[in-house]
Amino acid sequence: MNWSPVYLSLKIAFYSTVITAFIGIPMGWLLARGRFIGKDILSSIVTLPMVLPPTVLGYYLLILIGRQSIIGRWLQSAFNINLVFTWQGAVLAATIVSLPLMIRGVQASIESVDTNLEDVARTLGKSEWTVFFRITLPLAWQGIVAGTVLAFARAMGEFGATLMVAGNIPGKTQTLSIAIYDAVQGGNYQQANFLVVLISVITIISLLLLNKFTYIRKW
Amino acid sequence: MNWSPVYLSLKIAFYSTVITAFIGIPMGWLLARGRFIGKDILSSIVTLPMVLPPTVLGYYLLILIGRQSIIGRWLQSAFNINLVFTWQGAVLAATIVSLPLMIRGVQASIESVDTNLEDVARTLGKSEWTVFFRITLPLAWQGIVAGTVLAFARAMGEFGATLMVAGNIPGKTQTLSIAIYDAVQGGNYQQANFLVVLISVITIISLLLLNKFTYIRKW
Amino acid sequence: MKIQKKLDDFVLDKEWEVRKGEVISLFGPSGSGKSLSLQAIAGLVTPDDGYIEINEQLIFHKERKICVPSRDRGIGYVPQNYGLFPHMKIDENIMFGMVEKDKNIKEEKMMKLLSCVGLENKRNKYPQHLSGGEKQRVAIVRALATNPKVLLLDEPFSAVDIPIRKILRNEIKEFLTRWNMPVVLVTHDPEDVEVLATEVVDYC
Amino acid sequence: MKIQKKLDDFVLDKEWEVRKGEVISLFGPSGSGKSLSLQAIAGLVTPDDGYIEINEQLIFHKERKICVPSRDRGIGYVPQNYGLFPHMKIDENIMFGMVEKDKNIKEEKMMKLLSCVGLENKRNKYPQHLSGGEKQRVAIVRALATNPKVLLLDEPFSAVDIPIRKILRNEIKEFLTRWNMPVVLVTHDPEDVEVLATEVVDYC
Amino acid sequence: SPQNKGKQLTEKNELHIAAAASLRFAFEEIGMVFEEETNTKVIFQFGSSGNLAQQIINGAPIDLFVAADTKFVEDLIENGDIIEETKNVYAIGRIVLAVNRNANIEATTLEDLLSSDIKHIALANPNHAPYGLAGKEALENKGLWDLMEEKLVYGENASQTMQFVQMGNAPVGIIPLSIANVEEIDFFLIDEELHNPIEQMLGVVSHSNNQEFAKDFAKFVNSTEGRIIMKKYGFDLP
Ligand SMILES: Nc1ncnc2c1ncn2[C@@H]1O[C@H](COP(=O)(O)OP(=O)(O)OP(=O)(O)O)[C@@H](O)[C@H]1O
Ligand SMILES: Nc1ncnc2c1ncn2[C@@H]1O[C@H](COP(=O)(O)OP(=O)(O)OP(=O)(O)O)[C@@H](O)[C@H]1O
Ligand code: MOO
Ligand SMILES: [Mg+2]
Ligand SMILES: [Mg+2]
Repeated sequence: MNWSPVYLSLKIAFYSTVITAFIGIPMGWLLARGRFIGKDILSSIVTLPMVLPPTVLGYYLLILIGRQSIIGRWLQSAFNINLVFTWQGAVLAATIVSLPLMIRGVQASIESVDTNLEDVARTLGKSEWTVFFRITLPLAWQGIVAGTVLAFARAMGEFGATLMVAGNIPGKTQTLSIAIYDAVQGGNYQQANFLVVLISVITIISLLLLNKFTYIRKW
Repeated sequence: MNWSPVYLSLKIAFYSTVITAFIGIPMGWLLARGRFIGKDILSSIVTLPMVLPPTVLGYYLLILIGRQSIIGRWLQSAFNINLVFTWQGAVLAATIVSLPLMIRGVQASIESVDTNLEDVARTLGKSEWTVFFRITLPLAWQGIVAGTVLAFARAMGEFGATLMVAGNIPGKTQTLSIAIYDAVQGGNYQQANFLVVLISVITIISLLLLNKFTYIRKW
Repeated sequence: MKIQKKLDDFVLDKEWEVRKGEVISLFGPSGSGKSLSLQAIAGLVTPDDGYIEINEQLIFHKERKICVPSRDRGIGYVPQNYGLFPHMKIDENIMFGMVEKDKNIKEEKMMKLLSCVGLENKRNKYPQHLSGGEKQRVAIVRALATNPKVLLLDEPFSAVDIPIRKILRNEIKEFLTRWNMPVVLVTHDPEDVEVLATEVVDYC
Repeated sequence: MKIQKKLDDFVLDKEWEVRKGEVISLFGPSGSGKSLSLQAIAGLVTPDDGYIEINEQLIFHKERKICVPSRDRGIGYVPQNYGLFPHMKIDENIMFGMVEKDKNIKEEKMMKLLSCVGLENKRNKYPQHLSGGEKQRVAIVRALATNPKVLLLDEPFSAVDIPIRKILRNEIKEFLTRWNMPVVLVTHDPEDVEVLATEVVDYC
Repeated sequence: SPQNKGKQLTEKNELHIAAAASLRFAFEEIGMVFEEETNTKVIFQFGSSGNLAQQIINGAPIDLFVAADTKFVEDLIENGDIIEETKNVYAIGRIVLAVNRNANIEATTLEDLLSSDIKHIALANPNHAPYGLAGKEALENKGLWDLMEEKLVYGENASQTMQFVQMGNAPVGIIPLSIANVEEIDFFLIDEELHNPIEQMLGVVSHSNNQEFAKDFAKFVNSTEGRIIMKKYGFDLP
């Protein structure tokens, strides 16, 4: 049995989740607590990748970062970076697809934090920074964990956009999802069965753990 | 320009959303209000299709309803129904993929309905049935609409599972998502551009409408 | 009646009676099981033991395995915060529970009840546009519209300011004497007890 | 001080003063802008006009465009429902706002404050395990731990039962006289005003 | 009964053809002519031959299978999914080295692919696309396979492989001659001695209820008219 799609998917999902958290937590906070014009529109834009078909996202990415696009050419000539057909491209696709889940999760959980508590921390002499890291973040913890897990799962399973942007290179961009598709296409049901059972077990265990975990951590 | 993928996707998403609503609303209610053993586990199972890769779902469907499976053979011999590689198969795939969104949406919005109001309706002589349709449902309305729209969008965009279960038959199972993939494969960028722009515009408009709509309808 | 109910970390065990024209007051601090008692009478929670009897009719009896469902108990229940349906207008709220089939008869009855509490002109409003006192009156009238055998009021004044409380208290007092119906009143305000109750059950 | 604030459907326009040893009470019905006034003083909302001065120092002045941020105002604020941080133990709550650098000094100060209110043995508890009165005392002590120039109390008794209210009221009275600090107290209970206030601002 | 299988799946006047991706351009033209002459409707589904074979095994509503090799059709015959009498080698394909015109790459032979300027080489997945297998054989015969494997990008089928080169995301690739003639691509024939002949076989699906119609189309491909078109797209004919 070939394990490389499993490792690869884990790697891609890991990187994309880290990036997603770095973008998603501030964005979620902004949408929950920020007051600015165009918030409604930003909120809609952020939801877009959740409702657009993955192949549409893949197509956008392809014409945005592809060899013949301006960005793609610039990346190529300035940094010698080519995202198409690389695992970094798969990370990009997974990040875009899972970002809305993260942002929505963070937003909802920050919105559920009592602003009174943040206000009190301010009157106790704390900066916005401290308020965020000592009050808001710890109190929104559960929702953020849930959002992260969902984003990770979504990244693990990404198929359509990845297939278009990163292709199907065994050991390089052939993620679990794509490997299963590939195995079925080639009539290799043994490999398909192996991967499908494996990912199902992993997913079920993570879901059950998540349930337990979010129940334990409450005050 | 070939519009048939658009019609087809709308048709598939429509049917799948109707089925999703019929299953999802009772299930959401059960998870929100029901008290039974195994609720935790049911809740996890229901989330599964949201976190499993679409190709895994496609694979399960294939071995469940395919011609070589017991169910598939029975459907074939008893009713002469073949789901694999038909638009009905695409509806099935879209339904399974979008069901968790519907159930979660309904569950959350029913949970947010004050149980006191339901209790009062009971003391006013109403049956559980009436309580649900006259109190719970109208009060959970917004969340249910939002869940339905998300489920519809998810069904519209389904790619991985559909590709595996329903294939890529123009006019029959070639949905928008798959048509874009196919057009790009064939180097037919004109068709790809047309479809991508069309679906983007439709999606953005629906999102903005949804935002407006859910703001208007509150008491 | 006699109720026993065990919850996770709470045990309720009370026994008392109420008769026509009486206003019995369940008085005690927060968390002492007052609301729980009303919910048990209304059939919204099932006691672990004991019995509940209305007009000589058993509606709950543990040993005899009697448990009439909430909708058939004929009990008027006004929960904390009134429980008006926010998506129905005042008239719809009131007519919701009526058993009469004829639309006109229902309308007529509804208008009579509304005029009793001086709210005829609010019939087309939604609950959110009423003041606390108005909401309360609508909630009571809605319960009465089903011709209940007993009226349960859960902390009717807890959501309103102290000055307004006094006014509402007197209003309700007058109202209750007019209707002459057994009433169970839950409160943790001693003044409520003093002004309204004919009898007190202590939940301390 | 003088505050003007326009909200969607509400205009606040008040002017008053408070001095050391005084307990000024903002008294009025729900929605009259009492909490809003406190929030303006604490720097949590920005008034549309007017000024706020503490100890001869302007912390807000519309025309002169002065608006000191909340964290530099030196104001002790105890919101409705106390606002204790649920994820911190009592001692962590109290030490959270202290400016002292040294851990030991902070601990010492915290213990002194806790013993002032007789809660030394609760230092390792989480707020949810305290009673309403205990929570209130912790919230006040937490505000005092930052050595504020004025203490703002928003409806300190609204969440507790009437019998317990009386006890807490007396407790706080004693406490405030001991500390001798200007206090602004928001309430809609006339009894609070009677027992505690040295001066009243009417928000009716 | 096999005759009954999939009865309501395809309508009588609609022909469903599963065709190898390498036939995309040729069959789109043939299909148009055929539709005009017979006043019918032909619906093509293009994919890798292996992928299409899997779909037929799973009961996809397909009347005619037009593969890019003989193996997949023979396998299906053995499986009972294709009617043995209808099998027919209708064309022989060629592979080319395709180079994107804007990629600034000088490559005309397979050896040129060793250049370090070339980061990606597109090849149809040899596991289920016969043209990919032919490309693999050619590279192996030249002793280049092991050196190149790192650079290979697998297309799902022949036409996606072409698209990788066309868009320039892979500057070069090995693709069928039949779909190489597009604006963005320069192409160079690969010696046919380097790989097994790409004999392409078609066959009527046994669970089809449109078998006569399917045979008509197969006949048309082998007709003079069909052969002219096939030739135009670079197929050798048997
Ligand atoms: N569904 C439930 N499950 C477990 N415990 C409950 C439930 N409902 C109420 N309780 C507990 O039962 C006890 C009595 O609650 P109840 O609501 O009857 O108090 P109460 O006397 O009405 O107080 P209050 O004045 O706050 O309304 C409380 O300790 C409460 O936490
Ligand atoms: N952020 C806000 N935006 C708009 N209106 C607000 C906001 N906060 C408060 N209000 C309104 O301002 C008015 C004054 O509110 P405030 O909370 O100061 O009342 P209060 O006197 O403290 O009443 P209570 O006794 O109910 O606490 C109310 O009408 C309230 O609805
Ligand atoms: O079956 Mo193909 O034409 O090699 O993709
Ligand atoms: Mg209660
Ligand atoms: Mg207030």
